[in-house]
Amino acid sequence: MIALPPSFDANLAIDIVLLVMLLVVAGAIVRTRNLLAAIILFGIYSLVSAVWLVVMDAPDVAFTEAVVGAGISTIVLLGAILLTRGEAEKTDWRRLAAPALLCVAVGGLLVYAAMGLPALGDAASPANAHVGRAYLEATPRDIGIPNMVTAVLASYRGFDTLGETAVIFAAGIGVALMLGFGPRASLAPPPAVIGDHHVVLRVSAKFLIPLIALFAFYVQFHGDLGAGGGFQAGVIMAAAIILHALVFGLRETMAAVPPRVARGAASFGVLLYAGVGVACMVNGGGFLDYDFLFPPAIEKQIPGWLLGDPDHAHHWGQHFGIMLIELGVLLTVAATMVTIFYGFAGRTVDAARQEAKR
Amino acid sequence: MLLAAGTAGLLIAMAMMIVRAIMGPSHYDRILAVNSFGTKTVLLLSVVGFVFGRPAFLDIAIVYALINFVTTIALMKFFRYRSLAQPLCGSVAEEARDG
Amino acid sequence: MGDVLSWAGGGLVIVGVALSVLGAVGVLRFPDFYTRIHAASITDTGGASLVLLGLCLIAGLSLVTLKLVFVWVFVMLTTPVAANALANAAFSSGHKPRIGAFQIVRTDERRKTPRGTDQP
Amino acid sequence: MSFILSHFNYIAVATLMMAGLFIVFSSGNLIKRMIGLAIFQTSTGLLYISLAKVSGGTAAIAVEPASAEARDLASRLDPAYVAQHGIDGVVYSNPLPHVLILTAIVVGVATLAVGLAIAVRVREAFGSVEADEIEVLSRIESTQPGPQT
Repeated sequence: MIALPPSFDANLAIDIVLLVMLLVVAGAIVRTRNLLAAIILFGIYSLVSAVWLVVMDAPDVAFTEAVVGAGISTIVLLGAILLTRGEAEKTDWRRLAAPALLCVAVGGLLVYAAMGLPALGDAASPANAHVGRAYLEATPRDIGIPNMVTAVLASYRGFDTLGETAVIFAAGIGVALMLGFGPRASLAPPPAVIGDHHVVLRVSAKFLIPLIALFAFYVQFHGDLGAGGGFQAGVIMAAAIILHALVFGLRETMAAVPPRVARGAASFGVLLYAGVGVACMVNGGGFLDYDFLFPPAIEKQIPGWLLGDPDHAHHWGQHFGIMLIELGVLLTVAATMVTIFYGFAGRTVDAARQEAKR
Repeated sequence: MLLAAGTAGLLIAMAMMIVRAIMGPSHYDRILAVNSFGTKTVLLLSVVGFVFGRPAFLDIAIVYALINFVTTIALMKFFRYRSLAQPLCGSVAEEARDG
Repeated sequence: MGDVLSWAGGGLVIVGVALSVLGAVGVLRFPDFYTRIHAASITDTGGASLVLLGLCLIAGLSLVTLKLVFVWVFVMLTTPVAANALANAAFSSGHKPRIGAFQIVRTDERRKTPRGTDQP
Repeated sequence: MSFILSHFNYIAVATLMMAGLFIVFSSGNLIKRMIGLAIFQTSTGLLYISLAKVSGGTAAIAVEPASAEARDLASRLDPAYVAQHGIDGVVYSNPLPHVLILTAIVVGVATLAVGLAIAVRVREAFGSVEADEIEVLSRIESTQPGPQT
């Protein structure tokens, strides 16, 4: 009979099972030389880690990991494979010895160091008892929204998030500069339709794409109250557009969402975010200090019942500021992901045509 | 108690899907495994929400169902047509030309 | 009353999960892709319906029930369509069934295509 | 045994991290290396989220105090524990690491895309994404006084 720790419960049991699954999948990724198999396994890896995140009480992160890991990164990796090739070279085992030894050594050091960390779920550990608790206690008082992750993300650490948004924007620009802003030549019309192959898929995609887009808006505006927010909603919106491109072709999608519009939306999102910060400064607060988003004269005019609670009327600026910057994040993330997809998928068309010319 | 047993069963089914995804043998088997794994994940998330007393997180299950579909279609299209850009209806014409 | 409902819901969840596990066994044991996709997609939709119905009974009438209904609608919309598209793509790309009328595929011909590639 | 179970997360994270590092070191294929980097990055996230977990806690989305849900959550725990670590009768996990990792994941996929775009351009320039072949090809190119490209 093994001795279980006092905190052992269903939570820890599921945690361990999922981590073992992650280890098995990671081992399989290390072993396989077939890159396509590696990509599929990486998708499973993301799904497992997203479930693990839910078990670890991080639904917001799980949301992001589910959409980004299993959705967008799989598609981006596929786009890259399409432009390179599907098999990795076999490496001589003698050349694997040194990296393996190094990894075992570093891993041993990490495990040794980790033994000094507090046990899993320790409520009294410094991080949880002081910093985390301070945020948990202050959020209802300062910000007044139930989702504390959104509160910390958008308000307390709003400056940090602005930086992250700018990084995403810069990455999108980088990909677009390297792979082109969508296809550089005009896309040839699709081949004539002889038989319709995927009728079921096309009909249900027509039905699903608006639903996915609608769900993205739900995630966006529900982000204050439950799991969700601008990052997640942006990626879901991008997934809807990518599904359209997958089923109806890049040409149709580029007619609906031109690359120019995507670029404009990405820039406008960052500008909106920074603009909210500047507006707060103009009204006498610090950068991104949403309590100063409205001049006091306007603030007084807003009736308390708008928020359902007259005492919390001073949170109006916080609510509105968070909503605006989340909108900026949504625009930037969605447009950047779409730009990246256009870059990879449009390159395919381009490369195929170049090869045909030769 | 019943829900805990259900969670365990779903975890077992997911483990079997991982085995199929690793074994292959063809890429279509792998895509099938990912798709089925995703559906089981949706169920697991729904059940786990009730086990841990916060069923409000079903939004994540919804998003899984949707993203799983997008990924499956992307993988299918990649393996079948070697392209992410062309429309699906054009494929037959191409086959007729090639063959 | 509520107790009876939650027990009935738990029972439905168990039956649904049992279906899913059976489907997973099928995916693991069946001989080729088409039989596997058959096992996976049928048990996925059936199992999901039972599990979600059971959870609805446990949740009672609330916003959670509505979300469960949405999960069910999306699963019912996506899983069969994905399975259909997948089988369609596999068949049209020349992936032959191992059993049934297509037994005529010669073994040496099959061996020629390398493991893990399905391109004609 | 008890110690291993309560620190299992950290051991698993270290192993995953090393799996990612091993892929980056051992594989010459640029795409495989990017997958390795992605695994490495995810494992960092797992460590942060592990540290943020509080036993018996729930997600950091406020439950209405004294609602049925809050009472149900509190009834699963020892009252003394809830009194010490809870806020309004509910124990929450730490939201701060969640914020850091949430943004890191989205930034991660954006940088993954940049890395893959570089790999694609490398392939177009050298016709290969294997580090060894690229090295050979670039050496040949630099020794031959070929026409200006």
